[in-house]
Amino acid sequence: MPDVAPSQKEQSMLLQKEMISGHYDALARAKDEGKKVVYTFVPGNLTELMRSFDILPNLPEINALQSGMRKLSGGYISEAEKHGHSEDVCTYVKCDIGMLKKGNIGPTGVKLPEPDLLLLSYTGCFTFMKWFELLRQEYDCPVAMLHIPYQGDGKVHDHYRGYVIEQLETEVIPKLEAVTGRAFDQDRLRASLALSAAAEDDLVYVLESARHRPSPIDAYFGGVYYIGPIFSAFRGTEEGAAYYRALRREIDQRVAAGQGPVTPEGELETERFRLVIEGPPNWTSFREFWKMFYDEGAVVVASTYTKVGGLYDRGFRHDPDNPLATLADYCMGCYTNLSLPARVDLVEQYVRDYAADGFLINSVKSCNSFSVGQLLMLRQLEDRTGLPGGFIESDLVDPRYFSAANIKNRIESYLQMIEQKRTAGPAA
Amino acid sequence: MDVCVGIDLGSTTTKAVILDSSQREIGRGITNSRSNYEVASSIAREQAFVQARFNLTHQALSEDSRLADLEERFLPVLERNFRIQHYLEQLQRLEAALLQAAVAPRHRDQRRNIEPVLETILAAMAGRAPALFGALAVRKSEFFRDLAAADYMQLAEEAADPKGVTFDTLSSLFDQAILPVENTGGSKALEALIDSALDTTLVALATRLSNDIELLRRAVETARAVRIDEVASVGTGYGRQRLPFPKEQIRSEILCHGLGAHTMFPDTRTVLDIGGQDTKAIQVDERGIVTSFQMNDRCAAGCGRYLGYIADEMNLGVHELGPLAQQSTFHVKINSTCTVFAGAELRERLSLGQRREDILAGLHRAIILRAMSLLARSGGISSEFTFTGGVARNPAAVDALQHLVNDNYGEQEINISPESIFTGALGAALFAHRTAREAA
Amino acid sequence: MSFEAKNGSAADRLTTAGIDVGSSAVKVAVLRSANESGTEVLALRGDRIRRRDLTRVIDETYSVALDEAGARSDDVAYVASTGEGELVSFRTGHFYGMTTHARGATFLEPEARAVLDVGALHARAMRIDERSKVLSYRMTSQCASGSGQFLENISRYLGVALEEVGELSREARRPETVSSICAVLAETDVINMVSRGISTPDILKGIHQSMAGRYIKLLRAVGCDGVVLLTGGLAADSGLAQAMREKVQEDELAMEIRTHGSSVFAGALGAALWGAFRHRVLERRASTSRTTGDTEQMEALGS
Amino acid sequence: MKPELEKLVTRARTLFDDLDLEAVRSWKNAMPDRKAIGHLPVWAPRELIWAAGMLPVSVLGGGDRLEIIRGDAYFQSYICHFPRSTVELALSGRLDALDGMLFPSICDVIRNLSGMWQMLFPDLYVRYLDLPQNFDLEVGGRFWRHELEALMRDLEALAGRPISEDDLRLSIAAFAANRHAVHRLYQARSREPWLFPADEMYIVLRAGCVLPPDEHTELVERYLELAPGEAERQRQDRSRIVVAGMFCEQPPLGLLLTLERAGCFIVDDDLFLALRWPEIEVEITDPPLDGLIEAFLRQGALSASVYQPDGKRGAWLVESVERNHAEGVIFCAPSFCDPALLEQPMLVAALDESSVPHTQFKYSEDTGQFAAIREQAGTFADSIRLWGEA
Ligand SMILES: Nc1ncnc2c1ncn2[C@@H]1O[C@H](COP(=O)(O)OP(=O)(O)O)[C@@H](O)[C@H]1O
Ligand SMILES: Nc1ncnc2c1ncn2[C@@H]1O[C@H](COP(=O)(O)OP(=O)(O)O)[C@@H](O)[C@H]1O
Ligand code: SF4
Ligand code: SF4
Ligand code: SF4
Repeated sequence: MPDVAPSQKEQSMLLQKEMISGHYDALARAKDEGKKVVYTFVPGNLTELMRSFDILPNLPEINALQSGMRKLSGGYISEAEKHGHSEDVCTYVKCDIGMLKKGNIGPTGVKLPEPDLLLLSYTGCFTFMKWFELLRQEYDCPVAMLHIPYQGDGKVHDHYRGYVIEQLETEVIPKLEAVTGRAFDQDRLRASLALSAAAEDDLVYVLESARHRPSPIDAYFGGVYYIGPIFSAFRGTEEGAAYYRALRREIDQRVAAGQGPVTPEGELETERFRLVIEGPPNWTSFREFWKMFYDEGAVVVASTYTKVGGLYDRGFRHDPDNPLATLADYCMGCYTNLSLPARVDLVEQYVRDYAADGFLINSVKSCNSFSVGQLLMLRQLEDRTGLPGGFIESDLVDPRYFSAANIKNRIESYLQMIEQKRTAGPAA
Repeated sequence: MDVCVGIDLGSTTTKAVILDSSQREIGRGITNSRSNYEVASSIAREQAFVQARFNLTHQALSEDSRLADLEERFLPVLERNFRIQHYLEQLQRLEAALLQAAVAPRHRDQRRNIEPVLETILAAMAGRAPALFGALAVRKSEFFRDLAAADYMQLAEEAADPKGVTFDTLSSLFDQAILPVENTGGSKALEALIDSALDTTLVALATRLSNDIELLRRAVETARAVRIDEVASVGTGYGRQRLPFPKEQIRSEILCHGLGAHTMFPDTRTVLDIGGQDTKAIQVDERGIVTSFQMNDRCAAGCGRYLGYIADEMNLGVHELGPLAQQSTFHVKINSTCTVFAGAELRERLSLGQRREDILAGLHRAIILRAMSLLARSGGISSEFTFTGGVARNPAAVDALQHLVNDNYGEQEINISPESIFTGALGAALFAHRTAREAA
Repeated sequence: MSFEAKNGSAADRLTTAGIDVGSSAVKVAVLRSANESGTEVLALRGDRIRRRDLTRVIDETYSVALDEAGARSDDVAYVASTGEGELVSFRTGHFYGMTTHARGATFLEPEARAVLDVGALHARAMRIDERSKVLSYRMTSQCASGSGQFLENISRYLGVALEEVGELSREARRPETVSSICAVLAETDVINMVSRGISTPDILKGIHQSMAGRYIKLLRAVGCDGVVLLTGGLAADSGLAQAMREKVQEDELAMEIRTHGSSVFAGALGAALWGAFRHRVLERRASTSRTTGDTEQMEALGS
Repeated sequence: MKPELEKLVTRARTLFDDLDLEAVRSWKNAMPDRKAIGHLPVWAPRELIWAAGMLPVSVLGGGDRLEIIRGDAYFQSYICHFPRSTVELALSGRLDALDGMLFPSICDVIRNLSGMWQMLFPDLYVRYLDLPQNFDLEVGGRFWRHELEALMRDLEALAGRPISEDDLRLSIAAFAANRHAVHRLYQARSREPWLFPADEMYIVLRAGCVLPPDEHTELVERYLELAPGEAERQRQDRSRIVVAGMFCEQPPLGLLLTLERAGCFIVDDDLFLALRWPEIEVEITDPPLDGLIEAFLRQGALSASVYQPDGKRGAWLVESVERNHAEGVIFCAPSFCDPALLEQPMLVAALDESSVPHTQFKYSEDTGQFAAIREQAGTFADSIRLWGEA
């Protein structure tokens, strides 16, 4: 959103942009500089551990969403489908494979290096597993598999933690050592974890600023920018920590000035609706999608998508004192690893904490992990909060599944419904 | 007098409702014109205004005690004459359009043969018109397209010659010609037709009503002279994005359907609306305010168009489908999810010797099953339950719904109004009324 | 097409018929094939079903085709059905649609290495070899978006005859993109366009482009390059072919889209050709030894 | 059909058509306090349930015989059909005979379904069963032991009695015998597929989902004896194919019939993995639980839901083609089934490498129109037969 924001805002945005392009440049140079590259996923990523080995992470999901925003995903997806990938499956996978088939040029236009290792820390979704099985076939490189038990009954049991730690010790760390030729350095890991915790504090502060009226941030459309660094390659880095410090300062200023969130068309003047959103956004028409909200004065005050790469606002922080156990807990605590009842609880809590007027579910075709059960969530939340729920359907990066007219119609109807309810006053 | 107008631009039909200042409905109109939203709205609106005129006339006559007993003899005849003339006028336009279509180069060889065939068919159609609108006639449809198509196709099949002017040629000419006919209107033509219908009627009744005829004429003319002022209008429906209305005069169709249903049946809590291309399940509170909704709008399967398609396939009017399906005795499960494939499945099953009525019943059930899912998705069914939209006019759909509702939610009455196709338009008119009141 | 002797020597002069029963039209081909000297097309006949009784349409079309071929039904050695051919009660055997379209395509266009068959409800892309073997295929199913029926609805809506669609589309200047190609919902899209004053050619072209994109995708999905023959009813739509050629050029694909005057009959032709092939195989077998396996094969392949 | 076989097939058919689980109800009613535990595909430790004196019931959806009314309300159109019919079955009371429900981890659908179950049926015993994806006997083994022991404790509590080592040993043996019988049937069919029509064999096997293991073993063995006695089951010239992708949502019977009518013989498939997996013998060890744990970690026939450390799925499929002298593979997966569809490209690559012809299409359990499938399967069979030798 570089074209719009006032100066303070611009600073963190610019900073983020710089960091990201810097990272892609580093990836491009990696092979020349003898650095190792590991592909891994956002939910349950072990960035601190990788960084402690001086490994550069590359995140296919981020590449896919970037391709979506840059309108390249459609072509990539057809490319993958041409190679026999089904129309029905997750479009992140197809976008990634299509990009690979078309030369593996990353979002900033530089070629991505091949992986030295695929770190399959597969949290919250089975597709990840197949995704890297597919990539292994393409790259013929080693895979480190980290099985993260699902919180089926809403709890993290001790033996889950033990299991993850053992896998870190016997599967992940040895493979990282083998790839880099270095020994595991626990102190470096600890230092990095401490930086994570600081950034996490600041991030939570920023997300929670949405409790103000008007909310100084949009916790969904804006939120996806705020989580960028910490969900990708920058958790546990100095750069990352600095970014969140700067962001926090900016938000403080907005709060002090009583300002609303910044949109691509400038600051939102009047906050008419406060919403909680569950589900990922659509990337191919991100701006258009967002506009449907801010045009009506709707601000998202909390979202679950901004918790897929780590759920921090319920108290979890990376703990330098228990390095492996904290990584295990982090992985198991990511949003899509929560049981469905726990997800309902969380959204309900958000609705209350952030004094929302309603909640909306964006159900994406790609992602069974998110989508299965959302209609029951809707019912349960309506019952529990007494607020109207909205339901729209789109996809992550498949432009064929964004029907602007339909979605707009639904959003408008939904907001008019909140409005109608509000103007009619309390039930007679 | 001041009136408010609501227009529901549906996907298959456009409806207009006019309310007077005390929220009484005084006119409504419907058209299946779909060429253009502007035209469709104005046709529906014009029809509604014509009806409003008839209503005002009716009112004037019944208020005058001297005329009260004439009204019964006079008004229906007037209306019938109006309709016949309207129909004949449309037939003329159809004929012109057909002859023009026949000029196309691909008919070059046959053109000289086509023209007389068309003329014969149209003459026969015109001959049938009075019967079509006779006092006791049951018409297949309110739309010119359907009425004309039924006669035309039948006559065309008789007139067709596989070696000369084929049925194929004749039917494709009709497809082409019908469009301009149903897509014109919105002029003052209808008002003029009323005049001429009035003359015809008065002439016809002159001998029988000789004494009162002047009285009658004056009363009618007074009623026709009443100024009707449209003070507010609201549009809704599928096409509302493109409605010829400014944004503030547009309401979501969900809200309009909720409010409309609430007005028709004040205790409504759940509304099912099955229209031409979408199905909506709406929950409303005791004030008619929508609390939750679900809609199905990506794929035409399971909506009114589906039935329209099937009716076309079977050469029937949509009106006839339901009654036919009600005669079913055997449960057929329809597999196709796609509207178009359902047409193919229908043919396939017919050719395998299954009975029409059984297949039809299966198709109706298939639609209602989809609606049931949507209802379940929107929060189930609470009493009272109201069924609206064009498909609510279809008795087999209603039966299937009743059956499934009872099975799944316990015995429950379903509110159905024969006028429920106007629910959305009514809701829109009510919103218009509010706007007018707020402005005042 | 004139022929002197009606019953030549049965062994090498063989009259066979192919009946392609589609969901919107019945197509019949009558062939005479001679072992060495190639095959001669005696008659090609098609009729739209148009809500009429299907068995009647089949019977009529077949008998008109026989008349045209100057043949009697007894002269026909093998009646091969394809498509929904179960309804052809007098068939000798049945062949699957892709098998027949592939065969028909190589007959009409020997260089064809891929076939795109678009009919009333379906579209399928096949990659074939020079022996008409289907190497891979993709088809649409369950959803009639972008099919012939879709185009038919649109053209009816626009008030143009199907036969005019192609030509009009090629007159387009500023094609308008359509978002939905649901055979039913697209009507609404078209209403929008009409009400926005978009011209008929521009609408049709937009639709053709959208269909072309879809079909090219199907073709790419089967990995085809080289000559593609369009078959099925939509092969008669020059606007679609044109849009596909443009798409091929735009995407710089190694495909060449061709049509043939008799493309619509590819299925019927293919069936008749396979009929001749089977008839010879079976006769040869009958004259040597008969085993259960052979009748079974006939069965499995045929009915 | 001879009366004896007819009787057997009728019985299997009745069990297959029995959406209300009457068979389970009557098993429960035969003795006081009997309980039954349902589990979803692909695989569950049925041995433990049986050892606790409870009946393991494999819930495989509602097929094409169930009208979905409430089930659809919970699932968007792009989710496979299986959970809809399963929810429908449950909400309509048809699964009331089950005293608990296990959700093995095979995909995100079933995973989230376990949470839906917790919310929809708060009083029922519901457990998500995370299968280990780490196959190290120590690491994965320890986790698996924890999970199975926890499950055992739950089952004991439900059954109201402890599971003794002997119970477990007997149960393991009963299922081993059942797997053995099922295996022999597969082998016999692979040798002479015309003797075992696909739809008939399907229902005979499917009976194992609701019958006690011994009873089902007997049924399968009897079928194995009787089916070859049918005189009209003659060798036919059809293409021998392996079907892959049907491991979870089940195809309608009409689909299996269609494949055969279009000129194919199915000689191997991945239906009923619950009855066949792990293919590796479960050894009777001391303590017996060890055998179960190890067998899983060294699994044989693999499903797409389990991580493949060394990408053997393709190789396994090629091997099945060779072992069964198949001429081609049909991937026939449920629409929107992520595990099956995501791995298809890997399998295709392996087949291409070995020049095995293949084709693919999708179905859903309530697919009712087979025209397109017949077309595709027929064309595939034609092309194998007409040009196969060349
Ligand atoms: N008299 C009737 N009998 C049966 N069905 C009817 C009748 N009139 C309309 N319909 C059905 O209603 C549908 C149109 O419903 P409507 O509510 O007007 O839809 P929309 O608002 O989307 O245009 C038609 O497709 C047709 O199936
Ligand atoms: N001249 C034409 N231009 C465009 N489309 C045509 C033309 N002739 C036929 N069609 C289309 O072809 C379709 C029929 O194709 P066909 O292959 O015969 O289908 P099927 O075999 O399914 O009946 C019809 O739906 C029609 O839309
Ligand atoms: S299914 Fe969902 S969580 Fe899994 S890879 Fe796709 S988008 Fe990510
Ligand atoms: S399935 Fe049929 S009705 Fe649905 S989108 Fe496709 S063509 Fe349209
Ligand atoms: S059919 Fe596939 S996606 Fe659906 S529940 Fe089964 S394994 Fe999961």
